[in-house]
Amino acid sequence: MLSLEAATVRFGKRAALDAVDLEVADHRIVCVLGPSGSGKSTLLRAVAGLQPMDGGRVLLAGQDQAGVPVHRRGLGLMFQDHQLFPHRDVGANVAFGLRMHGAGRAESERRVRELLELVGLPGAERRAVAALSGGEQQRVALARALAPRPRLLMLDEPLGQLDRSLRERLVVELRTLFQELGTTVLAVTHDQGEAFALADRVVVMRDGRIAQEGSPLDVWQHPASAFVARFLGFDNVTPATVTGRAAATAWGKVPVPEGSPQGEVDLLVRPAGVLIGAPEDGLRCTVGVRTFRGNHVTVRLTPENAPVLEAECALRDTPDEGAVVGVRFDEAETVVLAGE
Amino acid sequence: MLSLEAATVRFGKRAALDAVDLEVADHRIVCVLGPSGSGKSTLLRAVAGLQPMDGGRVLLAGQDQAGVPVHRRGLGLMFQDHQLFPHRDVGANVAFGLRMHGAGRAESERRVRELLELVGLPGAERRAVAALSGGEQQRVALARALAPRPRLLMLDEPLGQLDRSLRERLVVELRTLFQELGTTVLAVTHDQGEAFALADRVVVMRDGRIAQEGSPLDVWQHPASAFVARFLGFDNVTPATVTGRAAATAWGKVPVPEGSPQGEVDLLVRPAGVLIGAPEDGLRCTVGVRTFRGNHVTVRLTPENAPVLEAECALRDTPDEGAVVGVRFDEAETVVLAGE
Amino acid sequence: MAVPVAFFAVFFAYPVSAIVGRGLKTDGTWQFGRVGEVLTRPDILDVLWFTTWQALASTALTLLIALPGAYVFARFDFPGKQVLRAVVTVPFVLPTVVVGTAFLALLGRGGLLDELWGVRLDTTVWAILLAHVFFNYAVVVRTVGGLWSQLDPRQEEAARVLGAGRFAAWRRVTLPALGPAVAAAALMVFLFTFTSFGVVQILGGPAHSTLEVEVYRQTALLLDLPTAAVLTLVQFAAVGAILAVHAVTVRRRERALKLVDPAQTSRRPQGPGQWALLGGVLLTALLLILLPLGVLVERSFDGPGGYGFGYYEALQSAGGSGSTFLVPPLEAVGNSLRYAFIATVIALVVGGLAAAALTRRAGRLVRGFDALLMLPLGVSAVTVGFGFLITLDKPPLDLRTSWILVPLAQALVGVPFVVRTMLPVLRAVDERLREAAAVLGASPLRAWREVDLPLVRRAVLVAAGFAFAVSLGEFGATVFIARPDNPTLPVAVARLLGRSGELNYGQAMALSTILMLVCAVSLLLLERIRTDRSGEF
Amino acid sequence: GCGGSDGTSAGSGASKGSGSKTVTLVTHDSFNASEKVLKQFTKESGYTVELLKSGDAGSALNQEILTKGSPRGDVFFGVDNTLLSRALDNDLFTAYEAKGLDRVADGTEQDDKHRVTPVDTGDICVNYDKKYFADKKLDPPQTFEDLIKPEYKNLLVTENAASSSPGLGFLLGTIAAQGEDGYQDYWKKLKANGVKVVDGWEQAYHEEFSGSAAGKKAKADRPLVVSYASSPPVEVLYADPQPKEAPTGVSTGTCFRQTEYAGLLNGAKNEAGGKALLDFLISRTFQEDVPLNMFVNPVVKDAKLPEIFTEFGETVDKPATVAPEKIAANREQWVQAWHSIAVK
Ligand SMILES: Nc1ncnc2c1ncn2[C@@H]1O[C@H](COP(=O)(O)OP(=O)(O)OP(=O)(O)O)[C@@H](O)[C@H]1O
Ligand SMILES: Nc1ncnc2c1ncn2[C@@H]1O[C@H](COP(=O)(O)OP(=O)(O)OP(=O)(O)O)[C@@H](O)[C@H]1O
Ligand SMILES: Cc1ncc(C[n+]2csc(CCO)c2C)c(N)n1
Ligand SMILES: [Mg+2]
Ligand SMILES: [Mg+2]
Repeated sequence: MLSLEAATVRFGKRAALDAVDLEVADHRIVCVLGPSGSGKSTLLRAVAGLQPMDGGRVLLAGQDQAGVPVHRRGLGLMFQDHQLFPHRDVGANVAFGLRMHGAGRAESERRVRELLELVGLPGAERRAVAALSGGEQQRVALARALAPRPRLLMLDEPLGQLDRSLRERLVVELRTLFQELGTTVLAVTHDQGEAFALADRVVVMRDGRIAQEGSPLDVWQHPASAFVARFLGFDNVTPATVTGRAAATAWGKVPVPEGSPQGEVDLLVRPAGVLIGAPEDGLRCTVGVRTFRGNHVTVRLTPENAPVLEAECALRDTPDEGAVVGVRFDEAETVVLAGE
Repeated sequence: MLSLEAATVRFGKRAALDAVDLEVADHRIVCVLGPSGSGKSTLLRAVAGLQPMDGGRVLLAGQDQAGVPVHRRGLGLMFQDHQLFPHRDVGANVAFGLRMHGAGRAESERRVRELLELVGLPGAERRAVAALSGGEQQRVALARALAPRPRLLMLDEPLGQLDRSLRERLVVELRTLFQELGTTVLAVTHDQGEAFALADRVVVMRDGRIAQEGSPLDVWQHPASAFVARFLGFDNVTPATVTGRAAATAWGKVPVPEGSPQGEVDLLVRPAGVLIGAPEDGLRCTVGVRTFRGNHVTVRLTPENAPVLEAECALRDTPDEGAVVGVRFDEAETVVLAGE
Repeated sequence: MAVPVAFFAVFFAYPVSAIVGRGLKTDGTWQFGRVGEVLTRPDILDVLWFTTWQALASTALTLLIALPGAYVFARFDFPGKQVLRAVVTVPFVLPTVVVGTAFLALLGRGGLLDELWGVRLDTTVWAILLAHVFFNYAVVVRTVGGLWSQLDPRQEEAARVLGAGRFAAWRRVTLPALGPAVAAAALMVFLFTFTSFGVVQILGGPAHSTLEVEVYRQTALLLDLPTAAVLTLVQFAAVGAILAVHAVTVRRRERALKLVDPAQTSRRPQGPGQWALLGGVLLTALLLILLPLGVLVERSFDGPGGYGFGYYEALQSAGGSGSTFLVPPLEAVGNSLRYAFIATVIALVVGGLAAAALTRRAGRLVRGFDALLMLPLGVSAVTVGFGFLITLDKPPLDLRTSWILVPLAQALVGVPFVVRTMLPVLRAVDERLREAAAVLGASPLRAWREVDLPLVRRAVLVAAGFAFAVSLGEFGATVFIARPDNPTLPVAVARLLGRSGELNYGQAMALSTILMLVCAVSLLLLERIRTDRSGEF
Repeated sequence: GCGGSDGTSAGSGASKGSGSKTVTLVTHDSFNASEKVLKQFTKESGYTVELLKSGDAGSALNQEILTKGSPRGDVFFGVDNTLLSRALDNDLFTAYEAKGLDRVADGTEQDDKHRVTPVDTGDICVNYDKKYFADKKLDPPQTFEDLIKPEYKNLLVTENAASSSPGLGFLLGTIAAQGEDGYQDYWKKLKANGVKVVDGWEQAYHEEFSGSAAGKKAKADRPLVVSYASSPPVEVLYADPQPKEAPTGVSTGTCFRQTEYAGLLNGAKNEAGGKALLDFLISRTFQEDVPLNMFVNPVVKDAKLPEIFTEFGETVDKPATVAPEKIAANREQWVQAWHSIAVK
């Protein structure tokens, strides 16, 4: 469906997109992740033709899109800041794309009703967009982008302002919808749960480049670099020297899975792989801040003369703050990261 | 610091705030949660004096604020859609509140530099706000709201557009900052992790009313109603009849903790409390969609003749899709909900 | 862009340069020496100085008085708002002689101030300044108010929660956003007052004179084209300088703004402060605009036998007198409306195209064109009229005796209005909205129609209102060209005033009242025109 | 069409070839004639008159000068003796001796080549408010000399000679009466006696002159104004009900005579029609129509004045005049000198 070849966009000296190559197959849902300012929105804008490129090509269904005006590319884009039309009511905003594609009045009214129901705003057709809450505006923007059923739909943080339960419902329904329609989707999100729930593939961006690309499970289980690991929220990353099945780190010897790369590398220990036991049993640490995370608790552990460790444990196993504990590592939860 | 007495705001017939009573003690950090459109932003706007109230009172430090103009209330508000000043560059946006409070040029330059560093945008002073990415704009808005160090700071989804690692760092730093300064904070968020990490207390809103209020742990462990439970993302909620230590539900008998309310109630079983075993061992279920959630996997289990169950298990314990398993329930993870 | 350029080339640049060229060229050689000669005449320097400073003072005073009005009209709802907005525009169409009358009645001998405090302002500069405010109040209220009502009030709220008081928030957040509109309004007011003619003569007395008067005298009375040409060039230079200042200040301020639906931003005033502001603005409008207009209305009813419709009846019978002097007033209304309608359409088409082109393009050439569009406001009607005579004399453009010249000349004044009221709004439209339309399948033209047009709808209506009012009230060019059998209302008023006799004067007042009514009603109807609001499905 | 709703004005005069049945009369804004009289002309000559009014007298003439050689019409009417030289120097007109030219009053013919034909005469004179002088038991002034007497201090209002035609006329009158050497002195005295100068006739008459209906409403306080000799009968004509006596009078010793001329334009498309029109302009039918339409006097001796003129108007016996060439040569200089005395 979509392929980018060495797509480059520069603002002044800085490159917001730096020779990005990307392939998105038909009917796939691809999520773009990356820190704030890494070029995610710029990527979508470049594909849409809204952002002139300083180099490279955008191909849609094999066709070079250079010179094809935005409205002829047959794609949809939901903007990060919505950009609802202030002078139109909710219904007219959603119906806009349908009108542009020559839909009839009855047809378009029906679609608008359906879509507003989908996003949880049934009957909101005649409301003024300025009188909507932030999340309601986001949902109208989503409905507007969905309405014309573009072959390639790009969503820039489509659910960012919604609460978890609504978001989870929408993720499921959108996935079903996209599968039904065979829509190809390129979605920016900063919510990893969303990315995992929605995406067939994820693309992690860093400073205008693609840092890693793969299936969600893949990326999660095998972050390609310390950057990706840290970005995914893993803080237990440390330089290590791997020899065979063991890695020498600041936390002592850590077992690593079979077949891990050898030598000077970065090592990741997932919090779930930090096992808390008796003080005499392993690396001695003092228990620091405990953060309650819904189902689990993460605990900050401070070893002597080594970087802080983060551990995850069930509510009832949580050690007391200030207690001294011993830490061992679970080989299954350690990952040797290919160097940067 | 802040108290609301029967605060009411109506838009047309609908009440966006419906006789809300709320107390926020000095130096506390309170997070407001609630579905989209439940009145969170309206609450903040009413406190700030931006939204005329149809009833009730707002008191700050015991003083009724009726008739006190916005800029004399000594509070700060970060808007959900930022509202950066397009005519000013980043530095001037952040410095605005300082200038309004008569800070000198050197002093204000120093603070701006500090704050931009805090939000991860060092040296961005002279950039135009229109040339910032969405998350960068949000961070500038946050810095702008922090700059004048108001006694009561209200933040409307302050970190919603940021990626997880940045958000986690900021949550920690903001908490430290607020503790240092003794700022009272009222923050809207839809991210539960953020609420739990940041808040001393959380307030869950529903349709303009407060559905539950309490410490994060409290709310999580004892949701007050099926609504709150569902809102927090728990889907295993079912009507039940409690007799002694057991509840009769569609899933069969479920053990409940000691001292649970008796009679016709709603019952919540947390996913972690759904224990998967051999098929002959408990409620027979078929394994459905498995969703990878980073550290864990949630599994949808379909019993015969009963609502779907959600279970959470570790990656290596996850059953295969389509397998038939037996389910038991962990008493410690069930909660009897007081009726609506 | 081609249409407006052609329009201006043919109907402005060519005629004006021809007449100026004729003045400066003797026997085929340019006589630039004339410039120095005229410019060293002390009386001309006096006139130049007076013209400039009174225009600056008038502009400042108008802004001072009218900006609160713009705020009130943009942000408050109150009964009669639409009617009042139409009424404050009425002065715009009135012949200056008639306005002079009204102002003398208030500021002169036996006027309100004279009776109350024994103060007479006629023949002082104050009378001139106040009359200029009277004329141009609506320019500021409408051009600035149009944008103001679409500004997102949350911007100001953001400033308030950061500790800015009401005024500080306005000055630091709203004013910069309004900057281009304020500058546009100020520019127009400046140009009008810089070229003010009748007001200065009547209220200031013969001792006060503007460049415009000199140009008129030299051209129309003395046919001293060389002097007139130099003076026209001087006007050009002054106007050009102002345009340059305008361009520089505005360019720095133009930013995409978050525009909102104006229906969402206005509400009833709240609290004593806002009520006081509303009261103050209404009182100002009452004293400054309604009262002078009221004098005219009063006089139109004040017949020899007490109050009544005597003069209006006389107007009717005048139609049957069988002279070429008067036509029935209804016919004059019809003529005026027809001319004004055509002129408005021309101005909207030419100005709209120009504004659209100017929004999207930048560069020196475009900026130069932008400035050229404003020049008609700074050039005497006589210059343009005489220019027409010597240029539009060959087929297919032998339009010298054609009625179309009237709306063409009027449109020339209307176009700057259209451009200046539309541009600030168009330039404030966030490009991303157009992008949103494009990704939803709208071609650039369609996006303009669907996004820009609804957002500038207000500005277009304001512009159309002004173009219409200007045409309705235009006298300087119309009187040259209008056929005697179809005079417009101002021409008919002037004819009546040119005669002694009570009935003539009374009828002139009655006709002026009709003119005001026609203007107010037209503007009200115009405001009722609503392009699609909620959008067709 | 929009503007030209009736058939007669559908096209432009210039586009009509000779042999056309339309003759275009270019004139100024104050021109007026009865429809009946114009129809009469059509009946007699077969030509329809198309009118083209273009501004006040000065600008109408100047427009003709600018379009010299390719005129917009056939006949121009409305050049007066203060402007005549300019028209003649610019070679605007073709000589034509209109039929019946022998009947015009003596001294009105100014061009022996007959390039222009006199059509009407009018007098610019000081008017006075009868009631004021009756109340004050004061005789109204009659001559230029009277106006500088102390009993008439602060009573006179006149117009700007630089831009207003009666203002210029009055100045020329004082020059004729006081001489080119004496008029400056005279104006200094007039100024010392409180003459007020306003910009235009409308303002002087309607705002400052206590004798006019409008002036009364405006609480005007000047009982003397520079206006026309025909103003009093007009006051009567346009009053309802008609008074028995005119409210204002004319100081017959302060008059300056204006004569208005018409001429056949050089390059006229319809010369024959133009000639017929010139003949018609001094015919009795037209001449007797002149007073009630333009409020000036016919120029031919055999035209009868309407009753309202004879009854309420006053005849001016010895009006002041200045030769057109002299006016043309000195006008600007006179006006400038006047301006620095009377206005500054
Ligand atoms: N100006 C307004 N006019 C009419 N209704 C409004 C207005 N502002 C908000 N509302 C309505 O009031 C309700 C509460 O809005 P509010 O903005 O407080 O929601 P919220 O809790 O902040 O939601 P979100 O999480 O989506 O931002 C919503 O249903 C919204 O549509
Ligand atoms: N118009 C512009 N001019 C200059 N720099 C820009 C412009 N637009 C974006 N940038 C810069 O380019 C970089 C990438 O921006 P982009 O909007 O693509 O980020 P993003 O990945 O979408 O971030 P976020 O998650 O914060 O929205 C940022 O550093 C931003 O500041
Ligand atoms: C000082 C001043 N005088 C007159 C007008 C009225 N007016 C509005 S548009 C226009 C030009 C029409 O040719 C005129 C004269 C004004 N606004 N300002
Ligand atoms: Mg972005
Ligand atoms: Mg909100």
